[in-house]
Amino acid sequence: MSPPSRNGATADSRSAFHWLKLVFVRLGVLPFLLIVALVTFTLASDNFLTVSNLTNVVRQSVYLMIVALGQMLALLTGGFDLSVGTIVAITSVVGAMAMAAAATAMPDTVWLAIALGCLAGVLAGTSVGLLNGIGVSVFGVSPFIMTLGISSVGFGAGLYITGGVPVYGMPIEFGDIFGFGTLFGIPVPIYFAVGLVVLVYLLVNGTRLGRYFYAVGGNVKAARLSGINTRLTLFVTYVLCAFLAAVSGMLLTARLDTGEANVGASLPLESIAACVIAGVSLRGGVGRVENVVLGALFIVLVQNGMNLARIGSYLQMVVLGGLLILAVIADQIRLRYIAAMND
Amino acid sequence: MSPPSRNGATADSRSAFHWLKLVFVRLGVLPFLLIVALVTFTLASDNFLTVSNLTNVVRQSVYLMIVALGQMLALLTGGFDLSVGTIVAITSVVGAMAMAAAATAMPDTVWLAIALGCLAGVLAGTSVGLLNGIGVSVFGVSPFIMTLGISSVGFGAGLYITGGVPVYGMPIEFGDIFGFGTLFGIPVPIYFAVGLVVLVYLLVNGTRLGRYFYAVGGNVKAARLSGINTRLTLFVTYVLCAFLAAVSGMLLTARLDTGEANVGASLPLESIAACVIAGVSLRGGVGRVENVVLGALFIVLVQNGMNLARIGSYLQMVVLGGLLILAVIADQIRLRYIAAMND
Amino acid sequence: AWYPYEVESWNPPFDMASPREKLSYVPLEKASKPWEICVSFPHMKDAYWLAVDYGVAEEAKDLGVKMQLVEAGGYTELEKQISQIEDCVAAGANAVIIGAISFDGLNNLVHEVRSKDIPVIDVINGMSSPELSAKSLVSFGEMGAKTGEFLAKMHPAGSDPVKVGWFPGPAGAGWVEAGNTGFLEAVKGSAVEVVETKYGDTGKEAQSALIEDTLGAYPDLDYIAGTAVTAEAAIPILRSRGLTDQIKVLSYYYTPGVDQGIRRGQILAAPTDSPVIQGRIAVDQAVRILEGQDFAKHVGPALFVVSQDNIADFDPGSTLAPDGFSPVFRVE
Amino acid sequence: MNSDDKGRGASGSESATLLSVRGLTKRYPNALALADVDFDLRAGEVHVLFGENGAGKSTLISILAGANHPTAGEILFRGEHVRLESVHDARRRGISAVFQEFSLVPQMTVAENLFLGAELTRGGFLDKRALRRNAEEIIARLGFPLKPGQTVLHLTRAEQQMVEIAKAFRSNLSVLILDEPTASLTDRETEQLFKLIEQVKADGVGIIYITHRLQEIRRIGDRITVLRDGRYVATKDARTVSEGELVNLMTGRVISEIFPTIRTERGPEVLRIEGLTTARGSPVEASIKVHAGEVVGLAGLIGSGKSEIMRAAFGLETVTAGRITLKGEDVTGLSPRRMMRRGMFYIPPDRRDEGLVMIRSCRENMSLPSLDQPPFSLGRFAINRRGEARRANELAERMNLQPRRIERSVDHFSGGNQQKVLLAKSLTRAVDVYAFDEPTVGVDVATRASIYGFIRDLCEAGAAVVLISSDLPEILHLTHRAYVFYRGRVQAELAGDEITEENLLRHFFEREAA
Ligand SMILES: Nc1ncnc2c1ncn2[C@@H]1O[C@H](COP(=O)(O)OP(=O)(O)OP(=O)(O)O)[C@@H](O)[C@H]1O
Ligand SMILES: Nc1ncnc2c1ncn2[C@@H]1O[C@H](COP(=O)(O)OP(=O)(O)OP(=O)(O)O)[C@@H](O)[C@H]1O
Ligand SMILES: [Mg+2]
Ligand SMILES: [Mg+2]
Repeated sequence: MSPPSRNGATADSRSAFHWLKLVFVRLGVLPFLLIVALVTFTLASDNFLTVSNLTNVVRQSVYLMIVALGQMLALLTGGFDLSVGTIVAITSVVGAMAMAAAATAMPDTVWLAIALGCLAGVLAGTSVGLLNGIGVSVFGVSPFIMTLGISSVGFGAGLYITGGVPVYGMPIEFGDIFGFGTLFGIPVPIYFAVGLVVLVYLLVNGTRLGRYFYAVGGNVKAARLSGINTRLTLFVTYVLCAFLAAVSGMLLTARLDTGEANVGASLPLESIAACVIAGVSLRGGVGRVENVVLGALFIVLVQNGMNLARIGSYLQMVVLGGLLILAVIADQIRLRYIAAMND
Repeated sequence: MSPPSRNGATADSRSAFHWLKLVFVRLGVLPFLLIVALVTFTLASDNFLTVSNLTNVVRQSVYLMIVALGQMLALLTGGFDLSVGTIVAITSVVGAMAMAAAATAMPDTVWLAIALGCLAGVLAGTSVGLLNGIGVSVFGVSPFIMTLGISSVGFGAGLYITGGVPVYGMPIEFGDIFGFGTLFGIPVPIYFAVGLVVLVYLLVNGTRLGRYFYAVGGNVKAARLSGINTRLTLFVTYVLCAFLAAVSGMLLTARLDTGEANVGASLPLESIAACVIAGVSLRGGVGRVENVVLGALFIVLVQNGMNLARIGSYLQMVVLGGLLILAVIADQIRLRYIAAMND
Repeated sequence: AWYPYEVESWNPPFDMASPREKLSYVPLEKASKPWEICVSFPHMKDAYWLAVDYGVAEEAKDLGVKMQLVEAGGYTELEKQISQIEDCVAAGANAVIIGAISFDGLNNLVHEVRSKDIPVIDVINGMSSPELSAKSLVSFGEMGAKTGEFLAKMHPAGSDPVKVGWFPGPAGAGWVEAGNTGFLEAVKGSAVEVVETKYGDTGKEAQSALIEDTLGAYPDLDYIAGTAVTAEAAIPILRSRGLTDQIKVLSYYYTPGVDQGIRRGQILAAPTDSPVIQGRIAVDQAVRILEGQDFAKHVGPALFVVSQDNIADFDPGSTLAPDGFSPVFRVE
Repeated sequence: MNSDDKGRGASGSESATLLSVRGLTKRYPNALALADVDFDLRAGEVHVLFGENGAGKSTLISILAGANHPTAGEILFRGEHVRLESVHDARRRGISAVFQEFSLVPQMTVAENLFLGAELTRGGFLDKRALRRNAEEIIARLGFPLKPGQTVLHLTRAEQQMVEIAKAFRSNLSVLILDEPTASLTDRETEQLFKLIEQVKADGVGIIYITHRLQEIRRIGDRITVLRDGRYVATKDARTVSEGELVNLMTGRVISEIFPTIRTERGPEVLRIEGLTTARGSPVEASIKVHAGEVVGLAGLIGSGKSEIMRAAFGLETVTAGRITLKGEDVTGLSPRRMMRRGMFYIPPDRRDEGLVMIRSCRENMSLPSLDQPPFSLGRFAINRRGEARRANELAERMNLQPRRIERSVDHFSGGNQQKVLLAKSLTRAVDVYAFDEPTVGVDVATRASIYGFIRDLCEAGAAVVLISSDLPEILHLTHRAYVFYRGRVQAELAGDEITEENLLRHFFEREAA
C-alpha cells in the first residue's frame, strides 16, 4: 500500500482514514462495533464501565464463546451444528445425575464425584457429536438436517430422563469452584475459556487437521483429490464441536448448580450469529478463532449493556437483530475492499 | 431401462422390485414413508383411517404447507428464510388489529373490514420479505443472517405493538369462514392451499421466473452471464416467500380468531424440514413442488398419527428427529441410484 | 387422601371479579366407566407442569379413567396445541382438559369441541370462551398479587423504601402479563419500589444473566422477585457475591427448587396455587360432567404464601410432584 | 534437481515399463466409460492419450491416480499388482496427477494449495516457513508468474491451471499424469511446462499426457494411444504418425480441414470500445472496434487483459474510464442482461465456474439465456416446454453432444461435451456480436472443426465475432483482424496477411524485449 504522504492536515486525516480502513480490512468490523458499543453503554450507564461489570460480561460470555468455537469448526467445514444446545442440555443432565449419584454413593470423596460427574457429562455430550459425525461423514446427511434431527432426538431423550425437573444433589464444591470460584480475582470459568481458545487456536492455525477443516469447507472435492481423508475430517469436526459444547455444558451446570434439560435452546442460533458476526463464512473455508472470541464477547456485551441501560426486552430483540445484519453488511463491504486490494 | 423378463416368479418379483426402485428414484422416499406411516397408524389406532381424521390432517397441514412452499423458493435459490415464523406472527397481529379497527369503524360492512384486514396483514407480512429481499439482493447479506436478524427485529416489533396480549375484535364471520368454514364438505383453508400449490407449481415449472430460481440456486454466476437479473430474482424470491407466509398467517389468524404475536416460532425449522424431507437441496437448484406438499403433509400426518396412537410427546420428538434423518439418508441413496441410472 | 381440600368457588362463574365462597372440595370415589380424557398442556418442560401432570394422572388413576396427555412444546406453539387437541378429539376423547397457551386463541376450538358435546375444562391458565364447561384454576394475577402483598406488608408505606428487581418471565405469555400486573398493583402505594422489570425466557441461564446484569445496575437492591427459575438461579449468584444477607429472594409460584430454597432459608417466600390439586379437580370435574353429576363450575384452590415461618406445616403433595416422578402421558 | 541436459535420452523401448494396465473396465450403470483397455507407460517417456470427447481418457487417468475405482481389470506398478485406494495412496507411490477439473481450494493461498494434503510439519505443528520456502522454490523452478501468498480465488483460470500443475510437481515423482494441462495456457507457459516435462523425463519419470492439440503431440509425445468409445484402438509412435491417421483413428472418419476459411463481407461497425479502463486496472485505455461480418481475434499473454475488455463490455467488470458503443448506442456500464437484449453475447472461459449450472439438465442450460424468446417462450412469462425440448435437441444434434441426452444433468458429461453445451447457449438467440472466450478449451479435434464451422456460419451470416484465445493457431487461421494485448494495453492491431505467428509473438513480448 502507498506510504502515507506528509503534507498538511488533509493528508493527515486522509492517512488516518487510510489507516482505519486498513484496520477494518485486516480485523473486520467487530473491533469498531465493540468500541462503539463500549462508548455508547458507558455513556448510557454508570455501572457499565466498571471492572466488576466487565468481568461479569466476560464470565457470562464464556459459555457462548466455547460453544461458538465448536460451531466455528463446523462452519469452517461448510456445515452447521444445530444440536449444540441439546448437547449442552444432555451434558448438564447426565453430568449432574452422575455427580449426584457419585456424591451420594461416596460422600467423602467429593473430588472423585466431581471428576466422575464431569467425565460422564462430557462423554454423554460428546457421544451426541459422534452420532452427528457418523451421519454427516458416513451417510452423507446434510449437517443441517442431521444436527436438527439429532437435536430433536436428544432433547426428547433429555426430557425423558428428567421430566423437565432440574437435577439437584451435586456437591456444593462443584458450583462454588467451577461456577463461582475465582483465582487471582478472575472467575474460574474464564480460565477454562482461555485455555480452550488457545487450544482451538493452535489446532486451527497450527496443525494439519486445522488446515483440513478449511480445505474441506473450501472445496471438498479438491480436498479429496489432494489426498485428504475428508470423511474423517468431517467426523472429527462434529465430535470436537460436541466436545466443546459439552465442556461448556458442564461449566454451565456448575454455574446453575443444577442439571437442566431446558438450557441451551438459544445456543445454536446464537453461536452461529457470533461466528457470522466474526466473519466466518456460512459457505465454509473462511474464519478466524480470534474474531469468533470477539463475536461471542460482543453479543454478550451488547445484551449486558442494554440491560444496564434499561432497554426494554422487546427493543433489545430489535437492536440485536439489527446489529447482526449491520455487522454482516459491513463484512460484505470489507470483502469488496479486499477484492479491490487483491492482496 | 431393460425390459422386464418373463420367466417365472423370481423374474416377476425382480421386476416388481425394479419397478419399486424406479418409483423410488422418480418420486423419492416420501411416497414410501407416507405409505408406511399410513399402514402403521391405521393398525395403531381405529380412528386414524377415517375421512374426518384425514380431512383434519390435511386441514392442519395447510399452514405448514403454504409456508413450506415459500421456503422452497428460498431454498431453490440457495438461501433460507428463517423469518417465516415472524412473518406469520406480524401478519397475524397487524391483520387482526386492522380488521378489528375496520370492524369497529364500520360495523355494517363486515366484508369490507375483512378484506381490509387481510390486505393490511398480508401487506405487513410481505413487507418483511421486502426487507429480506433488499438485504440479500442489494447488500449481499447471507440469507441465513438476514432472515435471522429480521426475525429477531420483527418478533420484537410484534411484541412491542401488542404488548404480548392477543388482539381481538375481528368480525366473527372471518373465523367462521376462513378458519372453520367448509365448502362441499371440505374445509375452506384447503381450497386456499390447493390454489396456492397450483399457482406455485405453475410458477416454478412453467415460467421463466421459476426457471431462474433454479438457475440462480445452481450457479449464480452462470445465471448472471446468461442474462438473468439475479438480484431481482433473489429479491422476488424473498418477497414471494414472505407473501406465502403472510397468507398462511392470515389463514391461521382466522383459525385462532385472534391476532397473536406468539405463533409460528417452530415454522422456520419445520418448513425447512418439510422441504428437505421432500428432497429439496440446501445447496440450491434442486426441488419439486409436489414433493414439498407431500413433505408438509407427512410431517403433520406423523404428528397426528402419533397423537392418535397415544405416543408420549418426548418419544414423539425422538421419532420425528429420527424420521427426518432417515428420510435424508434415503434421499442420499436415491441420489446414488440416479447417478447410476443416469438421467 | 388429598381431600377434602379448601377451594374457592366463583359465582357467577367464569368471572374472576365475582364474589367467591369457600368450599371443601371432595372428588368422586370412582368413575362409572373408564372415560377417555384428553389433557393438553403448553409444554412439559418444567416442574410446574410436571406437578399438574402428576395431579391429572393420579386423579385419573384414582377415578379409574383413561388419560391421554399432549404437550405443544412451548408457549409459541399455539397452532400445535390446537392440532393436538383436534387429534385428541379425533382419537375419541370424551372430555378435554386444556392448559391454554392463549387466552383467546383457543375459543374457536372450544366451540368446535363443545359442538360435539364434549366437555372442555380450563385448567391453570385460563381462556375467555363462554362455552367452557368448567374451570379449575386460580388467577396468576393473584399469584403475583399475593407475592406483592407479602412484600408490601413487610414494607408498608412510610417505612424505609426498599428496591425490588422484578423478573416476571417471558414477554408476551398470558400468565406472565397477568402475574406482572398483579404484582405491580399489589406493591403500589407501599414502600416497595420496583426499580427494574426484566422479561426473559424461563431458562435458568437466561434468568441468571438477567439477574447478574440487574445486580450490576443496582448494587443496592433489596429483593429479587420473579419466576421460580429466577429464584433458583439467584441463590448461587447471591451466595458467590456474598449478598445472601443483603438481598432476599421471592418467587411468585412454587417449584421443588423453591421448596428446597425456602426450607434452606435461601428463599424468603412463595405463594402456591396448588397445581396438583388444580389438575386433580379438573379431572374430577370432567368425570362429573360426563356422568351428569353435580359439579362446581369454577373453582380454584385457595392461595397461600409459604414462607420460612410456615414451611414446616406445609404439605408439598398439593403443589409438587413427588421426587422421582417421571412424566405420565398415558393412563390406561 | 540435477538438470543434466541430455535431451530425450532416456526415452525409447529399452527403458523399463513403469505402469501397466490390463483389461481395465469402468462401468457407470448406464454407460461403459472404459471397456477392456490395455495401456502401459515406460519410465522416461511421454505417453499421449488421444481420443474424442467422452472417449474415456479422464476416466482412465482418474483410476490411475486413485480418484476412481475400476469395475474390472488390473493395474501393475513397477511390476507389482496394486490397488490404488485413494489419491493419497497413489501419491504415496509417486503417482501424481493434474486433473481436468481443478482441485484447488479457492479460499487458500497458492502455497497452501501446493502442499494441501502433504503439509510439512515440525513437532506436530505446521512448518509455515518451510512451506512458503518450498512453494517459492517450486514456482521458481516452473517459472510461472505466481506469488505464493496470493489467494487462489483471485486467480484467473490460467493461473489456477498453473497452480494445479505446480501441485503435481511437488513430490517424489515417478508417474506424472497431465489431463489437458495446457487447455487455458498461452504458448509461453506451455513452453515452460514442456521444458519441465523434459527435465523430469530425463529423471526417468513416466508421463501420461492428455491433449486435444495435435501440435503438442508432435512437440513432446513419444508414444500415443488412441481411445474410442472407451475402447483401446491403437498405440503409435508419436513422431511418425500423421495427423490424418490420428484423426482417422480417433473418429473413424477423415477430417480434411480443421480450420475453415471464413469469407468476410465487412459490414458496419457494431462494437466500439474507446479508452477503456476497469477498476481492476486491466485493461488500461484500451480501444478496439468490431465490424459486422468479421472475426476479430484478441490475443495476448495470460493476464494481458484480453478477456477483461470483453467482460467489461458485457457488463461484468466495473468500468472506470472509457466508452463502449454497441450499434451506435452508448452501452457503458449496462448489465449483462441489458447487453444480451441489445445484441451481445459473451461465452466465458470457465464452464464450471461461470458457464453452466452443473446440476441442471442440458436442456435447461441451453435455453437459459433465451427463455424470453420463441421458441422457448409462451406469452410474456411462460415457457414453451415443447418448443424448448425441440430446439435443445436440434442444438445437441448440431453440437454433436455425446451422449445425446438433453435431460441428463451437465455434470455427468465429459469435459468436452460440457463445453459443447456451453457453446450451444450462444446459438439460442440471434445477436450481433458474439464474444467467445477460449471456446475450444478441452474440445476434441473433430468437434473443434465443427465449432469453427459454426463460427464461420455466424460470421458469414453477418454477425460480428470476437474470438479471445490463447491458442495461437485459432487466431492465425480464423480471424480477419487481431488485437494483441500486453499488460492491459492494446499493443498492436493486425489485419489480414499481417496476422502471422511471428508478428503476433513479437507483440506479445515486445515491451519486455525493449
Ligand atoms: N459420473 C459419471 N456418471 C456417469 N457417466 C459418466 C460419469 N463420468 C463420466 N461419465 C461418462 O464416461 C464417459 C467417459 O468420460 P471421460 O470424462 O473419461 O471422457 P474424456 O475422454 O476425458 O473426454 P473429454 O475429452 O471430453 O474430457 C463419457 O461418456 C461420460 O459421459
Ligand atoms: N476474478 C478476478 N479477481 C481478481 N483479479 C482478476 C480476476 N480475473 C482476472 N483478474 C486479473 O485481471 C487481469 C486480466 O485478466 P484477463 O482475464 O483479462 O486476462 P486474460 O488476458 O484473458 O488472461 P487469461 O488467459 O488468463 O484469460 C489479470 O491480471 C488477472 O489476474
Ligand atoms: Mg476428460
Ligand atoms: Mg482470459
